[in-house]
Amino acid sequence: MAVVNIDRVLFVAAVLFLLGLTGVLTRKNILFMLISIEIMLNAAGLAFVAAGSKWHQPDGQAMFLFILAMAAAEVSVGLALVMQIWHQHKTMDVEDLNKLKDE
Amino acid sequence: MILVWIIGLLLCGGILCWLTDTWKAGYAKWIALASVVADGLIISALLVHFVTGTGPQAVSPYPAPQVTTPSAEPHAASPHAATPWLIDYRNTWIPSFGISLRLSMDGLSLILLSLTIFLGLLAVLSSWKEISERTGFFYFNLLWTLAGIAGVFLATDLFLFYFFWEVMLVPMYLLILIWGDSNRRYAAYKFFLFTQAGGLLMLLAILALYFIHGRQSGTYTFDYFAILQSTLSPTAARWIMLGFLAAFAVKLPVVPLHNWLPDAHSEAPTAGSIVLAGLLLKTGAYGIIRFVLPFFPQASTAIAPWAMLAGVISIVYGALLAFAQTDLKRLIAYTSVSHMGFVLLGIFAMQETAMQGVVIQLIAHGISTGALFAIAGMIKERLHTRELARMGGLQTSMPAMGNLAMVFAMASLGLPLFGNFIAEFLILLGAFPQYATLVVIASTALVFSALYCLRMMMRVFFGPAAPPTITPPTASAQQDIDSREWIILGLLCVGIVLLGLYPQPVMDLAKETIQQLTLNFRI
Amino acid sequence: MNELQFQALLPFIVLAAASILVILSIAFGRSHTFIQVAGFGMMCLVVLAMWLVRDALPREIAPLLVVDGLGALFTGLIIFSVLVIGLLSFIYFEEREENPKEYYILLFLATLGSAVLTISRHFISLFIGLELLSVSLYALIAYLRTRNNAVEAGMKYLMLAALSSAFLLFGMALIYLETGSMEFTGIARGLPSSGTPILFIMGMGFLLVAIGFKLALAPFHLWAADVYQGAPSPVTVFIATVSKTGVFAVLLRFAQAVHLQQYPAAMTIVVVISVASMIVGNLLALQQQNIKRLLAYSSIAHFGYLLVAFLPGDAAGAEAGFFYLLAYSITLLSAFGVITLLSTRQEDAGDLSGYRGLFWRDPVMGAVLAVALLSLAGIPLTAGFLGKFLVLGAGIGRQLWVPVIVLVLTSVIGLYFYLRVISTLFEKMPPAPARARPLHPFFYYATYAVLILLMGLSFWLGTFPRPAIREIEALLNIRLL
Amino acid sequence: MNELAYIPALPLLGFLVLALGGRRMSQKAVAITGAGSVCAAALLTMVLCGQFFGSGAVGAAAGHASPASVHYDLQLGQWFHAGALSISFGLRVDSLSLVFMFIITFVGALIHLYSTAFMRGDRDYARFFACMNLFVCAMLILVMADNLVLLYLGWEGVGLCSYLLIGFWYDSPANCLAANKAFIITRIGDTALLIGLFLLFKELATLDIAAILRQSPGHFRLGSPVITLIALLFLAGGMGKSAQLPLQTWLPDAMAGPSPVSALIHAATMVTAGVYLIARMHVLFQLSPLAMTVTAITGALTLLVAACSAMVQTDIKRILAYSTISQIGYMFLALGVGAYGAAIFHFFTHAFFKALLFLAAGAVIESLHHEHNIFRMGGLKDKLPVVYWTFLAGAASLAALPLVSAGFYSKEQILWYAWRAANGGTALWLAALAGAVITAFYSTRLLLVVFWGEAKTSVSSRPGRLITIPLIILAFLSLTAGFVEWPHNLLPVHLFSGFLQSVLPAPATRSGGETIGQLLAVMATLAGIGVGYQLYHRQPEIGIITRWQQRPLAAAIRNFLFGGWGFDRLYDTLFVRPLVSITRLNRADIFDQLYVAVVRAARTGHRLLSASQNGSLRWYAVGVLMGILFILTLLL
Repeated sequence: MAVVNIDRVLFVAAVLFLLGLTGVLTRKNILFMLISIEIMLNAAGLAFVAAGSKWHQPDGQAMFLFILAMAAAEVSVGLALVMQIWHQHKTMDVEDLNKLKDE
Repeated sequence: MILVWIIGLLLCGGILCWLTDTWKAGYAKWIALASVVADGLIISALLVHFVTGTGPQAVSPYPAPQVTTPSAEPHAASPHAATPWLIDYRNTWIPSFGISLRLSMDGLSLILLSLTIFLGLLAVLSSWKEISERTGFFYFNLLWTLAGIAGVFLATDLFLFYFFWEVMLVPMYLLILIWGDSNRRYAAYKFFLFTQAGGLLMLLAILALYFIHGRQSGTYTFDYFAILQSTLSPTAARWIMLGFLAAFAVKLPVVPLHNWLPDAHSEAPTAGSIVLAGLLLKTGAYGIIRFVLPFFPQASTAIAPWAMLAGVISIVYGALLAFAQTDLKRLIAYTSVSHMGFVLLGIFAMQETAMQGVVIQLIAHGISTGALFAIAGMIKERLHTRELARMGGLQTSMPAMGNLAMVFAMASLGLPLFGNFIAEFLILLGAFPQYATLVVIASTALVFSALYCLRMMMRVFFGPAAPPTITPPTASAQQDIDSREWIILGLLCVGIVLLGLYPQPVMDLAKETIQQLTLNFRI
Repeated sequence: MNELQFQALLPFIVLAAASILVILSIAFGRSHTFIQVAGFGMMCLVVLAMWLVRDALPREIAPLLVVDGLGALFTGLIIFSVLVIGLLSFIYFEEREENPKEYYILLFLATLGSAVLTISRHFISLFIGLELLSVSLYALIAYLRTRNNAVEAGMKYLMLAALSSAFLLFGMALIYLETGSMEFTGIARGLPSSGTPILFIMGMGFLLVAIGFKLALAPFHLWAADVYQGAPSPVTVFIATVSKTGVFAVLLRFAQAVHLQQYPAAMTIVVVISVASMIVGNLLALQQQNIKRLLAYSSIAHFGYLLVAFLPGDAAGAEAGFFYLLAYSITLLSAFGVITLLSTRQEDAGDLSGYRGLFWRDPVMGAVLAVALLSLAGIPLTAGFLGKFLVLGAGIGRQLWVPVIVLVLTSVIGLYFYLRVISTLFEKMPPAPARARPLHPFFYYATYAVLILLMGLSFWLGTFPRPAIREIEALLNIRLL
Repeated sequence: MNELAYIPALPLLGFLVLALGGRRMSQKAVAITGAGSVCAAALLTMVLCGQFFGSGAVGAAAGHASPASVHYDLQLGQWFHAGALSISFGLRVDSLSLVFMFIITFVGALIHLYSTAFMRGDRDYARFFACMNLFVCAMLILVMADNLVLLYLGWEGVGLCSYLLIGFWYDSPANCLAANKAFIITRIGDTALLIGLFLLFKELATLDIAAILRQSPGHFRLGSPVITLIALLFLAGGMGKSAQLPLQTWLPDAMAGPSPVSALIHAATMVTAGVYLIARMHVLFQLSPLAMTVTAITGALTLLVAACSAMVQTDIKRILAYSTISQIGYMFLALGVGAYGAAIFHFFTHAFFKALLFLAAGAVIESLHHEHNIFRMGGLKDKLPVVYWTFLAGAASLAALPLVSAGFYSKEQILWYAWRAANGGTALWLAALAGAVITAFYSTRLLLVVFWGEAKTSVSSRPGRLITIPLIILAFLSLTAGFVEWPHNLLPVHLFSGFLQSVLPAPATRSGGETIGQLLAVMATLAGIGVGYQLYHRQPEIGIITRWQQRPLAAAIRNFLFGGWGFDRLYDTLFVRPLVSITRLNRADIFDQLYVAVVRAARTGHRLLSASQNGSLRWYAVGVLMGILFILTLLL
């Protein structure tokens, strides 16, 4: 297999990660926030893969699988909550979720 | 073992009070009285034994293989010389940290212990009628406070000392919080926060000492007598001493750390005020005598002038504020600030005569101020006020109380015949040779104390009675003190006069300790 | 995997089995009570298992897990907490007219996750444990969908937790990238002897971020109050005790493995975080009127204190840390127990005004809560005092003056709001609101009994800690070198 | 020699009985206990005197006995000892103490008898006698103490009693204020005395009087600053108690107390405690010429100032109060010039006639239903003959009427010493002389205005026998008491000085000019009397006074003198007002602000942080990010 330059991959991962982060910070819609978080997780996964290939170990890929699984679980719960929110507040805007705060 | 009994009795008594009260009201006070009296008997037995009896058989509490470090630390000297310790009890507690359950008693502790029980008894008596609701819990707190104080006077394991030091706070806090006066919450917070802040700093100091000693000797222990042997670098000594002083200065209290005192004293119920003024303040002084001076001779000699200055400031400042107060209990509270200033002055004079004076002052102040608070409480029961403006002319309606109040007022302005005079005289006399100026300033307090005491007497007992529009004349407002109050005040009166006419036994009891102490400070 | 290792893992397997058992019993339509009892039984089994395998320790289940004294200790604490929480949960959920059964699945899963954390010695196991914990927590927090903004709380926790785990993963990736190993010990080995590479440091930073988030340390504490308030009381106390215990355990193990204390940079971070947490937590709680939020803030501060014990990274530190956690858990359990008992169907008993004169209305609960608060404030006779004492000792032993001094000063501030609550308890009694007689007297009084037990335990630890400390020391010494 | 102990013990017993059981005893019983105890003490003292004379003190009078002073010692036991300090309850009686004891118990007994009638029907009859007894006890301790601490005990004790008795009728605030004033001003002096004690102890390491007197000549250089300081501090103590300039302001107000109190405490005994102290400690003063001079000057000034004020007072008791101050001034003058014997002699006579005057004044006031203003009296000569004649005797003695009055002998001696003693001088002498004139003048004025002229107020009651008998006894004594000591150029009778010489050295004198001095003194007295007679009796000339009253300057002077030279106002503005206002300002305790500030800071911190908990998820995310950036910056 062709040797990929680790740094580049890492760079890509970092870019992805930051993109996701900005997404989380900028979007108001809960769904999009969830998606951005997925992106971040995948970025991390990518980094793992890169690292694994750097050391010629399977661990990186293994970790990636775990990440996928976990992301799936997370999103499922997340979506359930989103539905609840939609039922109760009829909105997707996080800014409406501020019943809980200091007086 | 008997020492454990003394404390245990109070603790158990307290719990009993609480439990019995839940199903049979009215028993609590009797149980409280019983347990205090029982303690009183034990103590008086001890007193008889050690004062009149064969005299102190010294038990040497020092670790068997004596490490006499040939160091600049003088207190490593003569531990084998006639030790002042009368009783020593030790038992393991948390060996893994070198924490042992160790109680030792020397003359000083014995004196203060007897004071504790004496005032405790009067505190119980004086709240006999005053406390009508939740009596059980009240006496529980009262007895536990007493137990904590007794523990503080006996503990010779630093951890144990701190433990008791804190144990006496919470019940006291509750006493103020629950049975206090109108502004009780504020007062209770203030009291707790001030003392706790000081206490935590002391905890730091204790731990630091623990580790330093451990590093030196290899054995990590909180034992007082072991740590007494360790040598500190000057800087370390200074900081650690400041840690201890922080706690004790707050308790004493020293201006400007005194602000908790007026509020706490004036808001607390009578018993609370008596215990606060009579006993809690003493723990501060005791701490300095027992720990600060022996642990840090150099450091404390270095700080002595400043400490004495602080003492003098407290004396004058407290007196001036007392003069200005319009609230009877606040007035008395500020007099405590002034009187405890004398204690600080005397302690740091580091001189036998002055130190003897300090011991007397601790007791005398406990009695006289306690009595004044008791009287203030009786007045409050009758007139339902603490405001001087709403009193006056009480001598007509209650001459007996008036005369007794006069006695204690005179005592607290340092008239001869009363213990306070002996104390202040000895303190000033002892401190005079080195610190003439400070003493001269302090002596002005004699005039100031006359100012506030006479003002108090005039406003409360003399002059025309307050017009009924201000204080509605009730039936209770007219009656003179009853037999119970007679007992309380009478006992105090006898005590203070005895102390004034025949202080020698007390001084002899404290002698050993004090000489041991001043040994380190021979100039 | 030989059977010795299997033995060593037995408790955890039982724990896993517990949730499966619950699933099955739901499938067979068993009652809430049955599930409760079964769960209780399972937890007892776990304890039993731990007792049985105590000689098999320490065992390494390469490469993911290692079951040693530290793990056993923390797992024990976790199980203990869960036992109490399970009991609390029963009346809480039963009286909330929800369908409570699935709750236990999640509860036990979360517990498993936290337990796995305590024995993990590998990034993967760490990750699995952590996510097992978090994902079930998302659901647990939002479990009572319709009551006091549970969903909002759940959502907030989910978002932020996911965010933090993203950082965690990225950090792990970076470390892996640098060291070529995901085992804690391997990481230490994989490092170049001279100088620490930048990526590794960054990875460390990200890791700390995630840990800090889980432990709700400043500046990652913002979620805590809202989640504590929104979550059902039993879940809140679960977050406060169980999850944090697990995370702290893994932090401890990780630090010991990679000798974290050797990196001054990392240490400065920890110091800063702990100092910040103490200050922020105590100040935030200062005038808080909602007791759940107040406890949230106080927990921020308390984990700040805990870090002081973590800083030295020596045996004394670990010991102090564990004891502190123990005391803290006991205290919080009793406090939240009272809250649970006082909660009404409509909402949790959050507002302080509801506690006015509690001591006179219901002396037992009043006393329990008061003692709990005193213990949090670190007043002698209570476990909290000894915990604080040990922590201070650990700190001073290493001359960590800055955090120690801050600890002292902030705990004076802290004292203020604990006293505020206590004085509320002792206020003159208003006309007591008539409380509906308990639906399930047995569980109700069982809870009562447990609360009293906890109070007694707190006193016992505070006055005669000798046996406990001996045990802790013994267990902490059971480790692979 | 155990009777010694009983002398103070008896009044003490009386006090205890009255204090504990007084309110349940009948007035008769109270009177018997109160007066009886003191009378018994008086008898004991007489016995003691007898023994004393027997034991050859009089032999000393003839001059051939050894100067080693005759004295009785009695140790009642240890009081307390700490370190180097050791204090015992020790009594030591020598001729000096004996003189004082005699006056205290004897005059005290008479006054007690008087009071039994005078105070009859008072609500607090028992309390009165309790305090009186306590006073006698304390005063006896003061003069019998063999160490300074015990002396100080008595010293403060008498202060206490004076406070209690001035404020005896406590329901009027004025009385309480007067009492407080008296106590506090004397306390200032006491404090000085105490500091003196400390200093002395620092120097000599003992507070035993005999030891001090023995050691100090060896220990201190003549006129060394230390000894001067000590002497001045003692002097200050004396000033406070004996109402000398500048601490004299309390005595006139002290007249708020019942007349017997004024007679016993504020005329005969307590106010002379200062005299006793200085005489007792004369060795220290001898060592410090400066202190001596200061004492003399103080005395001279005081006697003038007070005498001038006495001239214009209208309240009968205030007149007597000022005259007391001035007479004690004479004693201080004598002490200052080293004529200790003369000072004590004057104290001796003064005790009789001033007590007499006060008691008589009390009788007058009583019978004119509490009228104090002399200008509303008058014409009592025939209505109260006994009071009049006794008062006449007293006044004559006060004015030092030559030869026939005791006052003459004592005062003449002082005048002469002031002029001729080694450290006396013309200035002092002239001052004393002027004082004599004024004294004579105001005594005449007092007598004439009160007893002559026509009646202005009707007499309500006549004094009973219990009141008149003490008056008569005292009157007799105040005429004859002087005969024990004659000017040596007239008669070689020196019983008194002989009696004292064993304790108090006679001053070195420059001989000559006795006769001149005596003549001048006599003339001074007669002049004063004459002027008084002119102004206040010869009816037409009474106009002079009124005409003076019109003159603004004269009026101003008169008011100035009337107000006691404005000392009260001065102190009020200098000390009292500032103190009060400062304390009022700081009533709320400035230091509280410190902690208020801390609390406020914490609250602010809480508010700021609490603002960050705004419930917005995105904000929280930003928070997390901030944290991360922060950490990374820390790392990199």
